[in-house]
Parts: sequence; C-alpha cells; structure tokens
Amino acid sequence: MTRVGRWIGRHLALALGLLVLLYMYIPNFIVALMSFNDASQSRNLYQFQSFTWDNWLNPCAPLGMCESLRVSISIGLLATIVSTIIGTLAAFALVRHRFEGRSTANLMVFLPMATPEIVMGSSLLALFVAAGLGGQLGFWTILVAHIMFCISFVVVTVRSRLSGLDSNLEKAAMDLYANEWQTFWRVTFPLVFPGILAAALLAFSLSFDDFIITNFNAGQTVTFPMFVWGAAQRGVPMQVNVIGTLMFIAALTFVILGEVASRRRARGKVSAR
Amino acid sequence: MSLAEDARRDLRLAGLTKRYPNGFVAVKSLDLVIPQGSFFALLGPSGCGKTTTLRMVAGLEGPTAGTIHIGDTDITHEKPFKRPVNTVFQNYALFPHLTIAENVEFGPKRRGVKDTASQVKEILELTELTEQAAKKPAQLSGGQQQRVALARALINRPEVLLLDEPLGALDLKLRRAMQIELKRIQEEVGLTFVHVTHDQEEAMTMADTVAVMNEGRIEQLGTPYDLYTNPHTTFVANFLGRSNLVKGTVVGREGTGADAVVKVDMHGTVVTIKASRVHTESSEGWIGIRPEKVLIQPAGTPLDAPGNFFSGAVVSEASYMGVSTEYHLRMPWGQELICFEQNTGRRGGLVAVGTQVDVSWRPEFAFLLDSSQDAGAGIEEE
Amino acid sequence: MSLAEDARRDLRLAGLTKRYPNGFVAVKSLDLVIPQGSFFALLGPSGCGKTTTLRMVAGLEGPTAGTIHIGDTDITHEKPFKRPVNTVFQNYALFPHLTIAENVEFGPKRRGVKDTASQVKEILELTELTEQAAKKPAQLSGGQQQRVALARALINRPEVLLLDEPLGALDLKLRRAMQIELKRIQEEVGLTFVHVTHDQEEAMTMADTVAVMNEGRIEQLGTPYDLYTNPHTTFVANFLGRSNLVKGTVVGREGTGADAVVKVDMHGTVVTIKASRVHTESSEGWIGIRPEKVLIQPAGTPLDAPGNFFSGAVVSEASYMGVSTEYHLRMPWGQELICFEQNTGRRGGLVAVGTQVDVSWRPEFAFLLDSSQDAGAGIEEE
Amino acid sequence: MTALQRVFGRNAAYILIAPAALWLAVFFLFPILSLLTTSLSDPAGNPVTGYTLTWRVQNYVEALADYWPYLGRSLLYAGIATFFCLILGYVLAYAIAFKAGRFKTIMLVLVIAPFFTSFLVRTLSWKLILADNGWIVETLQSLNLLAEDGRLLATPVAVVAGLTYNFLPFMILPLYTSLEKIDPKLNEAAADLYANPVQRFWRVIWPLSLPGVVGGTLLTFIPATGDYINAELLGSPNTQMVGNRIQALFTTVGDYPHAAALSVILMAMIVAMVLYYVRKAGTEDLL
Amino acid sequence: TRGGGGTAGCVTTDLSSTEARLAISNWPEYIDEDDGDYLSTLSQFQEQTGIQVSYTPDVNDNSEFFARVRNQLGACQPTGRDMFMLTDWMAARMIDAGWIQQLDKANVPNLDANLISSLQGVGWDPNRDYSAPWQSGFTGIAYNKSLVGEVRTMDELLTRSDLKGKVTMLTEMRDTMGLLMLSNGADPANFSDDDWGAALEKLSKARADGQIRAFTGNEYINDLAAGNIAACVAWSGDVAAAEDENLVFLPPDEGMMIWSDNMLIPVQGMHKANAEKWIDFYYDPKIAAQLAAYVWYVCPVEGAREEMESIDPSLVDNPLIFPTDEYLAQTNGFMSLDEAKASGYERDFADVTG
Ligand SMILES: Nc1ncnc2c1ncn2[C@@H]1O[C@H](COP(=O)(O)OP(=O)(O)OP(=O)(O)O)[C@@H](O)[C@H]1O
Ligand SMILES: Nc1ncnc2c1ncn2[C@@H]1O[C@H](COP(=O)(O)OP(=O)(O)OP(=O)(O)O)[C@@H](O)[C@H]1O
Ligand SMILES: NCCCCNCCCN
Ligand SMILES: [Mg+2]
Ligand SMILES: [Mg+2]
Repeated sequence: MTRVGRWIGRHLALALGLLVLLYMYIPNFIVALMSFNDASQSRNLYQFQSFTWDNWLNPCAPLGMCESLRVSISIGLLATIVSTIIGTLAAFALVRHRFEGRSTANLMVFLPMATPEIVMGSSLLALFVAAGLGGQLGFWTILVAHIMFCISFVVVTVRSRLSGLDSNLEKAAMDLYANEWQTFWRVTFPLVFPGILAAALLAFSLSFDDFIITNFNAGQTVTFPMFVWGAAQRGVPMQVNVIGTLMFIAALTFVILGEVASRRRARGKVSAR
Repeated sequence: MSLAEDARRDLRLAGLTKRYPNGFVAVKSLDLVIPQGSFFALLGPSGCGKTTTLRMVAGLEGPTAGTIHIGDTDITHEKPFKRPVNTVFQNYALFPHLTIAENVEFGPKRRGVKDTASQVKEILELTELTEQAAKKPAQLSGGQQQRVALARALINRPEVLLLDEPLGALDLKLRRAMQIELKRIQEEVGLTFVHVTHDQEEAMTMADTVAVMNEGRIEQLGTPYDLYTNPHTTFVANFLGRSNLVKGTVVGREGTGADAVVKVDMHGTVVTIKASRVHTESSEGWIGIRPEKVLIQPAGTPLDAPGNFFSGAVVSEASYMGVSTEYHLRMPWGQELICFEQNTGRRGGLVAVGTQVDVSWRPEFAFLLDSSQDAGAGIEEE
Repeated sequence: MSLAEDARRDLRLAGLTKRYPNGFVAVKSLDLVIPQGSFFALLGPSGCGKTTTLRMVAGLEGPTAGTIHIGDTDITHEKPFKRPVNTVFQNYALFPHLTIAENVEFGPKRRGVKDTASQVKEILELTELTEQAAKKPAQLSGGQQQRVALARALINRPEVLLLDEPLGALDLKLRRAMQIELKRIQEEVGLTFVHVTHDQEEAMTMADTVAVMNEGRIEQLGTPYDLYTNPHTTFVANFLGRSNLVKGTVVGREGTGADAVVKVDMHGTVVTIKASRVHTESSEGWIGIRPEKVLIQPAGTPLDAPGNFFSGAVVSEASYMGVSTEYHLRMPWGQELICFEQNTGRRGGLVAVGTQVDVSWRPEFAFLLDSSQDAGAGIEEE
Repeated sequence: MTALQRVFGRNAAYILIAPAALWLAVFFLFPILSLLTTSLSDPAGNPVTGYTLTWRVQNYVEALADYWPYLGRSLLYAGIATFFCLILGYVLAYAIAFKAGRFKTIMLVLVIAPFFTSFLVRTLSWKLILADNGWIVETLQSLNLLAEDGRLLATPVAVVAGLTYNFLPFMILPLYTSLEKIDPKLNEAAADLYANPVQRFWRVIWPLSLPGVVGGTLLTFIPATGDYINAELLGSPNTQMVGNRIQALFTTVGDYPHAAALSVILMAMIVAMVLYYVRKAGTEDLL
Repeated sequence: TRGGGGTAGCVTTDLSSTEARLAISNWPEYIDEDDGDYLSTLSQFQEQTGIQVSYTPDVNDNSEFFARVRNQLGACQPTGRDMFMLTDWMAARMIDAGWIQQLDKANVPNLDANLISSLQGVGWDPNRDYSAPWQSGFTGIAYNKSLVGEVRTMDELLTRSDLKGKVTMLTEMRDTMGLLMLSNGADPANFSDDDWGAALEKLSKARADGQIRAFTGNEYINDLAAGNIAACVAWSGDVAAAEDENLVFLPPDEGMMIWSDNMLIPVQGMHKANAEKWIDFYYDPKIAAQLAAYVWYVCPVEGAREEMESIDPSLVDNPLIFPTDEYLAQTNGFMSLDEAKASGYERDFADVTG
C-alpha cells in the first residue's frame, strides 16, 4: 500500500464524518450568506438580491426580534439546566437501581416523546387554565413546558452513556473514602460527562427551537421561533439570518474558550509541580 | 477471649459466604481471624475466591451470609468509604480521567487532608513514578499502572490494607524493592496487611501468617515455615512449593507426646516420621519429601547424608535454572522423584541424564499425608 | 547471508523507534533478529518499552522509524489483521459482550474456519476454562481472564505469537503447567514466540534466546545460560538474578586466545578471570560473583572449596526462603555480600546471625565489568 | 443485606427519580389524562361550549378507520428517516468518538450548533436549495435522474429528507456517548485476531454501541412519527402525516374528541413498537 | 350579552384609569414601524395618549389563535391581552360565544363617523357594537408573470397544464372554497350543501390530478417569488406589499372574496378604555392613511384616501387600498355558519387538503 493509500485509509472515517457535518451545515451557509442580503427590493423573496452590511450593523432592527431572542435564550438555558439535572438523576435511578415501578417510570419517560406536540401543547394549556393560570401564561409556563419535554431526551441520552459503565471505578472511589456524593462528582460525573453534555446540548436546542408547544403556553410572550414564524408569513427579516449566524459563532466561541481555559489550567497544574 | 484480645482490632471473618447471581458459590463459609498488625498472605489457585473475599472485606461486594468485624465493630454492612480499609485492585481500577498525581491524592483529599503535596511526592518517589505524575493512566506501561494502584492505596495508611496481587506486573528487582517497602510500612505503622499473591517466595518472606485457600475454603493456615515444612494436605504440599509424594504403609506407631513417631514402610525401606508431622489415621499414606531435601551423588562416590538411602535411581531429566538445577530421578519402583541442587559450582557441571545415582534424605523432613487425598491435588493436570 | 537463511521466516526489527505523541521515546532504534521457530524472551524493567515493541510488531502502533520484516516480507505498514501475528495482551482486552467461548473462537471465525467447536473445546480444556465457556469476561477471576486471553491467541497458531506477560496472574502451579503447554505447542508447530515476562525462571527455562531491554534499548542478547553466567553489563548482572559486585584493580593480562586471562587485585587477594568473561578495558573493574556461588562455613570448620578464600566475614542477616536461605555477609572491607544456601538439611538449621564465617568461591565463575557502570544499575533504589 | 438496607437502597432510587417523575406526572400525565377523557367524549360538542364525557369508544374506531393511511405513512416516513439518520449519524458519531482527538468537544458542539439557527430559517434555506429552478434540481434533471418537469420540493423525498436532516442530532448525540466509552484496545484486539475493518465494526464496535443505537433510534423515530412541520413545509397534500391530521382536527376542524383519540392511538402504537424493538434489539436492560 | 358561552357574569373592572397600558395581539407585518425619521402610528399613539402599548404580532392563523385562547376565555380568565384582531367569521364566533366586550360608543366617535359604508351593517355585528375593522383584503389569484401567462379564472388555475404541480391554495377554508363556489356560479354568501359538494368535488379532482402542489398559509408568497409555484390563491396586500414586479394579483373573472380583520376586546381585557382610545385613534383618517400606505390592505376609514394624497399620491388610486365601487362589486363575503356546520365543512375541507 502506498503512503497516500495509508493516509486515506487512516483518515477515511474522519473524512466521511466531516462530510456529514458539512451536510448539516448546508442551510447554515445559506443563512450566513443571506445575512448579507439586501432584501429591501422584495421582502418576500427569500433569495440573494444584493450585498449589504446593514443587517449586521442593525441586527435588532426588526421590532421585538432581539427581545424574543433574549426570552428564548433565558428559557433555553434555564430549561437545559433544570431538565439536565433531573433527567440525569432519573437516568441514574433507571440504570443503576432495580426498584418497583421501574418499568412504569420507563414508560413515563418515553411517552412524552411519543406524544404529538400539538396534543402536548394544548393539553398542557388546558391544565394551566384549569389551575387558574390562564392570565399568567408567559415565561414561566413556557419554561415549565420546556423542562417537561426535555426530560425524556436527557434521560435517554444519559442512559445510553451510563449503561455498561465500569462500576468498579466507583467502587474504587468508595474504597478511597469518597462518599456517594463525592463518588458521583469526582468519578461518575466526569465519566458520564460526555453523555450529560450531549444531553444538555440536545435540551438546549430542543427548547431554543420549539414552536408548537411554546405557542400554546406563551400567553403574550414571544420567543424567537414564534417571532420568526410570524415574520415568515410575510417574509423573514434578513436580520434573522444574522442572529442565526451569531448564535452559531457564539456557541463555537464558547467551547473554544472553555477548551483553551481547561488546557491552560491543565498546563498550569503541571508546571506547578 | 481475654479482655486484652477484645480490645485489639483484629479482622475477623465468620461464616463468610458469597454466592454470585448466576448461582456460583465463590466463597464458602469462611472463618478467619487476622490479628491486628499482622502481615497476612492469602494463597490459592486461580479462581479459588481470593479476590471475592477481599472485595467483601472492602465492602465492594455484599456477602450472601456471614459477618465481618474489625475488633468489636461489625462492618459487614458498613459503607465502603466508612471502613478503615483500602484496596489495591487486581485490575488496578485507576481513574482514567485523572492524572497519576490526582489518582494518588484522591484518598487523602476525600478525607479532607489539606496539604497532600508532600505526601504525594513521597509516595510517588517510593513507587518510582515521579516522572509519570502528570500523565494519564492510559499513557503508562502495565507495571507503572500497577504501581499507581499501590501508591493510591498506600498513601492512606489504612488500618487494614488489602493487596490483590499488588506486584504481579513488576519485574523481579522492582518487586523485591516494593516488598521491602511494603514490609517496612506495615511494621512501622503496625497496619494489618492482607496480601494475595502468586509469588510464593513473596508470601514466604513477607507474611507472618499464610492461609492457603482452595475452592472457596481455607485448607491450612500457619506461619510460612510451618506450612512449607509440615503441610497437612496433599493440596498444600503440592501447591506451596513442590513435593515428592511416595506411597507408604504404616507399620507401627511408637512413643507418646512429643516423642511419638510413626513407622512407615516405603517400598521396602522403613522410615520414621514424627507424630506431629503425620496427618492421617489410616494405615496407608503419602510420604512427602521436598525436592531440595533430596540429595544425589553419582553411584559409587560417597554421599554425605545420614538418613534414608536408596540406590538404583537414574537421572531422567536435568534442567538448568540459574541458581539451581532440577533433576528428575527414576526410582527403582518406577516413580519419578524431583530433586533440586544448588549450582554451587562444586560439582563442576551438571549430572548428566542417564547417570546412575544414589539418593538420600533426612527422615526428619518427611511428612505423612492421608492416602485418600489425591496425590495430584494442587498440581494442574495437563 | 546465505540463501537458506533468506528463505527462513525470521522476524527482523531494524532501527525500530517509537516516539509517543507526548514526545517520550519509548523504543530507541531497536535492531533484533528473532529466528523462525525460536522461543524468544524479552526481559526488562517496568516501563522499558517491551509492550511498545510488541505492539509495533503486531501492527497496533505505527513505528516512528524503522522496519519490521518477517522473512523477506516487509510488514512495517501491513494492517494488523493481515499479519500472521497474534498477541496475548498484557491487559487482556477481552470482548466484554462475548462469552468466553465466543472470545476464543473470534480469530478462527474471522479467518473463515467453519467448524471451530472442537478446536475451542480443546483449547479451553488446555487452559482449564471449560466450565467458564458460557460466562462473560466480567464474571471471571483475574487469572481466568488471563487464560482466556491466552486461549484466544493460541487457538490461531500464528507464525509469530507475541506474549505480553501471559502468565503473570497465575499461581505457580498453573503457571508451570501453562509454560509446559506453551513450550510444547511452540516446538510441535515450530512457531516463533516472543515472550515478555517478569518471571526470570520462566525466561530461563523456556527461552532459546533472551534479550534484556533497558530504557528502550537491548542491553544484551544470548542464551539464558550465557546471560546468566556471563553478563556484560552491571545492569544485566543485577537485573537477571542477583550479583555481588566487588571493586577490583587489574594487575595484569596474560596468555592469548582461549587461554587469555586477566589478573585482578581484590582487596588484597589477586583473582584470575578468563578473558572471555572480562568486559572492560580499563584498569579498574567490578568483579561479579553470583550469590549461589558464594560458599560459607562457620570459621574453623573445614570449607570444601578450592578457590578464592576470605576469612573474617560475619553473618549480618539470614532469611529463610523455603528451598534456600539468603545470608548477608559483612566482609572485612566493609562491603556486604549476599550468599544463597540451599536448605538441604545437611547443616541442621540456619547459620545464626553474628556467626563468624569463612567465605569462598571458585574463580572460574567470576566476571569482570566496567567500573564506569553503576554497580546499582538494574537494582531499584529504595 | 438486611431488610433495613434494602429499604434504604430502594429509597435511593426513588429519591433520584422523584423530581423527574413528579414533573412528568404533573405537567404531562395529568394533561394526558384529560386528553384521554376528551378522546372518549361526545364529538357533538364544540370547542366553545366544551365536550361531555360519554365513554364513546366509537371515536377510536372512527379515527382509525378514517386516518389509518396517515398512520401508515407516518411510520413509513419516520422509519426511513430514522434509517438514514442512523447511517449518517453513525458515521459522524464514530468520527467524533474515535478520530477527533482533542477536538471532540468542539465537534460535538458543531453538531448541535446548526440547530441554534431557527428551524424555520433552516427549512427556508433548504427550500431555496431544492427549489424547482435551483441548481440541484437542474443538475439532477440534466443528468436524467429527475424528469424534466420533476421536482424535489413537495414530494415524499423532500419530507423524508427534511425529517432526516432535522432529527440527525438526536441520533448523533446518544450514538456518540456510547461509542466514546468503547475501549479502543478492543478494536486493536479484534484487528490482531484477523478481523478486517468491516468485521471489526460488526463484531465489536456495533454490539458495544447498541445502547446508543437504541437511544438514538428512539429519540429519532418517536418524535419523527408525530412530526407534522416537515410534511407541512416540504410536502404536498399527498405526503401529509398523522401529525398534520391531528393538527387539523384540533385547530381548523375543532373536533377535539377525534383528535384526542387519534393522538392516543398514535402514542399507543409507538409504545408498542418501541417495546417490541427494544426486546428485539436485546437491550431490555435499557428500559 | 349574547350567545351561550356562559361568561355572562364574567365582567372585569376596567383598570384603564390607573394603568396606562394596553396589550395587543395582531397578525405579523400588519402595522408600520419606526424607521429613521419616520414615526410610526404606534409611536404617535403612545406619545399622544401616554399609554404604553405592548404589541405582539402573534396571530398567525385564526383557528390556531382560537385554540390558544379558547381555554382562558371559556374559563373567564385573562388571556393577557386587551385586544386582538381576528377575521370576520372568527370574530363572529367569539362574539357569539359571549367572549367579547361591547364597545362604549361614546369612546369611539371616529369609528361611527368614519367606517366606510361597505363595512357597515355586517350580519354578525350590525351596529359594530363589538368589533371595529382593522384592515380588509381580497382573496384572488396571483401568478408569477415571468413564468406563465395570465391566469384569469379558477378553472384555468385548476386545469391548465402549464401550471401542473405549480399551484397552491390557501388552507383558509373560506377563501379557497369561496373562490371555487364562485367559479361554479354559486354564491358563497348563500350556498347549499350541493353547491358545497360540487366545489369540493372540483378541488379534490384537481388535487388528484396533481395540479395542486400544496395548501398553504401566508408563506405561499415566498414560493411564488422563488418560482416554485407559478400561480396560486392569494391575499391582496401580501402580493402588493411584496413589491415584486413579476407578481401579479388579479380578481378572477367570476369574482373574488373579501374579508376584514377586526379589533376585538376580550371579556377579561382589563384596559378597555385604553383599547377604545386605540380604535378611535386608528379611525382618524390621517393615521389610517399612514397605516394603509405601509400595509397595502384595504383601508376601512373614510377620508383616508384624501389624506393619502399628501402621503403617497401613487397609492390614491390603488384599488387594493381604496377600491372603487365597481371593484367592490366583484367581491363576495362568506356565509356565516353555526358551530356544527362550520366544523362539518372544515372537516370535509381538511380531508381534501390533507
Ligand atoms: N500512550 C503513551 N503516551 C506516552 N507515553 C507512553 C504511552 N504508552 C506508554 N508510554 C511510556 O512508554 C514507556 C514504555 O511503555 P511500555 O508499555 O512499552 O513498557 P513495558 O516495558 O511494557 O513496561 P511494563 O513491564 O511495566 O508493562 C513507559 O515509560 C510509558 O510510560
Ligand atoms: N460476577 C461473577 N459472577 C459469577 N461468577 C463469578 C463472578 N466473579 C467471579 N466469579 C467466579 O468466582 C470464582 C472466584 O473468583 P475470584 O475473582 O474471587 O478468584 P481469585 O481467587 O481472585 O482468582 P485469581 O487468582 O484468578 O484472580 C471464580 O471461579 C470466578 O469465575
Ligand atoms: N399579514 C397580514 C395578513 C392578514 C390575513 N388575514 C387573514 C384573512 C383570512 N381570510
Ligand atoms: Mg483475583
Ligand atoms: Mg508492558
């Protein structure tokens, strides 16, 4: 085999993976492109017309858009935190313990995923109204709903990481004086972390992108997807593309900064020795 | 039991039993007292239940029956992290996400020790891991990983330290050095060590007491010297070192008390064995003699050995083993005996295969075992 | 090289080097020829690069430089599954989702062998795992897991079998039995075995050739007997067995060819060492003598040893080790020498600590090493 | 173990699961109970005046009789989409888990980042790309892979493609998490034992990643079956899924009882299929 | 009050005197926005009255909005809104259910004075006691003239082969079915079940033939501009406001539909007086003209046309904003239906569209 052949062989999986990633980004390239679109000639036409910086200079120009973004991000973060925590706990219970009612609990976990969103949204609204909260619909009711549908996704994701994890490491930790709590934080958590991170990312994207359930329980609050949906009825403001691109850049910056920081920390530790 | 004994923190296992979910009983009603501050070695063939026993003591596996006490405290159901016990795991169980230094300081940190740096430094030096401190376990060689497991447990200086083959992956030199360290730490602080090892020499030189375990049970327990020189069963005789077992018929018992002896006919020669070395009631028995006690000399040359004497043996095999040579001798009655001879250089070369030799041993080193036991017990069939 | 040699399928490593991503060079330009059908043992301290070398041969790690050939075929970049090589992994690497039987038949199945049942049965019997056939690896003891790793590689009878401490977790008896099996299989089929072990006795008895590795390099290579009796460096002298190294000054060289000898003054006594056993050019050197070659006798009693003779030594330590006893002797010049004495029972007890003894050894067993080398090399500092 | 300990051990499980169970009980189960009531109510009522519970099981019969083709289509589309997700997702998850080295986290975030751009905006972009006079359609046409008047939008292909694209992360993330914990040494051992890359995959990697495969297929298949947005935006009247029917019954038609009955049928069907699938995949342990 | 909604006792105290706030839900892109020097009508309202308006464009669809608020309204709970804009039939439905507050005529003098005559005296609210039109619009045919020739009738739309697979219709049942009945010669304002059946038959045939690509909401406009569809049933203002010269809106030969979106104050709207100030404000012709110039829908305010002269003279004669009488002659309303009837028709329609 030639050197080139070997190189390809070694990197084939990575190359294919990157291709899939590329595929996932096709719409985002369009979005990035459109963020420079001057749509003032024809607002309805979602097509590139002419270049402009305007959208980037006034990203918040469309009335209410940035406010809706703020709402969506806050709800997304809160829903992610809460659902990740309680979903992870539940995943632990389901994987690590055999208890009465376990199969019922399992069913409960994936029923919400099997429920059409429209059904979930409207029946939840009925519940809020029955509880006399009809007038208080808004941020908190959206949050409650989002946490509810994120839980299942978190449980399933964390569970697939947790099952089959070497419990000997946890036992070793306990042997070394770590109580259940410390064992969890020092050993289990770091080992399950990729699963928890994945679950959190899923939860955030679910919450951030949800339209149907939110729409029912939002009262007069407008989330970003609601704004876009409404705006799309007569032509999406090009600033939406700016936000889409910015969100993506922000996410990336966030991880890269985190990565750099953790590496620097690691290096600091070594040199301190 | 006296009051003084009660106050001591001996490790006591009573009726300890472990049945695995698949129904297999790995440990069968084990009773054992391991005195505080002793260096206790647990020996036994692969799969006999050693690891399982240690895991129950550490609290990592719940016993099916029986109790575990340290002194007067019943720790049978105590949580692992509340037991004054640490373990060196057979499969290491290192934390893959932590560096070596972090692995080692894990225990002290959990107990709230503030400044662990100097302790960690010291124990890493001891285990020759200083240079690996910042690496992750996956970047270490097998022996290095084992040393991390050792360091990680040792740093805690627990009341009871369970060592499950802690030195198996180390080369001889390093193993010896570690043995000395272990022994030093154990004596210095008066810890109780329970040590599983496959290195018999290690068990012999380090342990105060050795227990030989077989199929979930303890076969014999005693000082290394006792166990080696006076085994009670064919299993122990074969498992600890090697033994020549020769069929014999009891022809008489004489004397009483310390002087009592048993006379046994062995292929025509009557040998005398002290009653304390006789472990059978029946009229037949296995006469046991260790290979290093078997002396040989080419037929015709004088043999400096007052004792049992056989001529007519032939060397059927000779293997050089560095310090000594192992000879196989075909005896007149057809059995093969094994003989070790140190390569002192005195003989100026090996005794050649085919040489006729005279064989002798001193009768006081022989022991008599029950003939109903399998002479091959403890030797793996091929 | 002759044509006949070319046709042979020797395993040849040339300039083999491995630098890990973190910059550490684990194997440093290794050159090695392992003849087809030989049983080759690789010895060396923990972390010296043994596993890394084997992994490169198996194709699991790409070398940074150098080549690997089997016969004339360059396999340096061949894919692992296309190499006629199998490995017994130091950490077992058993498939957790497969039963023992499925683990074992994995190799044959992949090569398209149809009926594996009888082969599997046979190899499981050989490794005494028949009863475990249906279990999963997690349900086995450490030793049992190791035997699965062994069985899984052995069943394939590959041209080259790499054994990375294949018997480390087994008790002595089982280890010996497996050694015999390994040797039998190797000789029967004429396979090439490359064996990493920490059991020196194992290396000595089984291997045709032993290589001692240190810090990524081969220190010495030869038959076990050669390596043991005539080590070329202090590292080998100390690492393989034990050695007494005593400072000496060369006072003259005499004779030529096979008769050449070197005279060395050792604390006042002049000793004669064969030139083939001298491995230094300088005027100073380490005189090496193995502990089992050191004979002692309480002062005054006759000592049966023609050779170098020293009186005025005192026993400073005596440890019983079953087959033999280890004595430490304080020599008149202050150095401590080690002496092994087989417990033949002839002496009727140990020589007590504090006893004045005479010491002697036969000069033909001594060797002379370079004084610039560290007398402690290969002994781990404490 | 003493009885006391057993009780405590069991309590630990209950304590762990309590928050999730409570949350779901209040905000999911409770509403779903009211859904059940609605599904058994008399459809003669209307959304303004409300419905009366008459235990009218007939609703189910009618819903099934009227809408079974939509149910079938939903399962089919979701099934195909899940299959494609599994293939694409596995490739990417594998690459991240084993080949991304220190870029793992970054790549993981990259997987989810596209979804921070609003769903609708992404779909609009897809429509732009797949437009009837866009270059993809025209290329396919010139290659005769698509009829001259053929199109991609408003076809089943577009709906399935939309589902595949939108649910991909739900497949990738669970797959990644279980692939990532596989010891690479096992792959090496298999290579050493003559397994070529394909065999290595099917004999070692795949079985060990089953928890992720099960997790991912559940997270993809279940929501995809109930989805209606993709069919709505990318499909045509002939590609409507059961979600669209439920949506229509709820909003425009205002026939809550049949909408509820159809929802319950859908849920029951999914639960049944999932249980069967998990049994089949031999990972009951996960449920 | 009217209807059987059972919310008769559901009266709120009006907090307008103490709270200068107003919450409004409207359709998206249905109001002008501040832009540089341009001061929107909404900002003017806030400046003039000191009332803080929370304006949310969250009405996308009548039915969907109804589903979102019906629980609260039925239970006599606040929806969080003081006013929302809904299309005639939905407005009628809500008024009928008793969920809408009656306007205090004294507070909305401009409404009575300036409402154009064509919008007066609707059957479901003859005196405009409960509703005030926000904007009106037409449903007709739109096509992309860069792709196809003129499309003049519904029959052309449903049969012409060059349009095959490139036609969309609206999911709003009353718009689509209204046009279809017109093309059959029936009167959507007064039709029989047979008329309905015939129109549905026509639709379902077109669908089966593959003529119809999709049933859509407002988003058809993108597809039309992008060329994915060539012709469709469309709303007047959308096409006009798209400002794409290729897009043509025209009334089918057989006539078109007209509708209004109406401002409604729900029973639990707590700032009724403020809402009435809003209505009165937007019935000021000058303000109405300013709004119309932005949204391009039919302006319901008399006198706005005159005001338009000074805002944008080119729009003064635009029939889509200020339709002439003969233009209005070709428009039709849709018969009002009771709950059961509406539900039945919606089901029939949904079965064809889905
Ligand atoms: N992935 C890695 N990255 C960096 N260094 C490594 C890595 N793997 C091994 N090493 C280092 O390379 C050296 C050789 O390792 P190797 O595993 O070959 O040793 P070994 O001779 O097999 O030792 P042992 O007898 O302890 O198993 C060790 O010092 C080890 O720390
Ligand atoms: N989880 C399990 N389920 C069923 N049987 C098990 C399990 N773990 C161990 N065993 C069996 O119990 C027996 C004892 O195992 P244990 O690990 O205690 O042996 P050991 O004495 O430590 O052996 P080794 O020296 O080989 O490590 C073995 O035969 C093993 O097969
Ligand atoms: N963008 C505002 C569109 C308003 C459309 N109203 C719907 C009327 C349906 N007949
Ligand atoms: Mg064990
Ligand atoms: Mg190694």
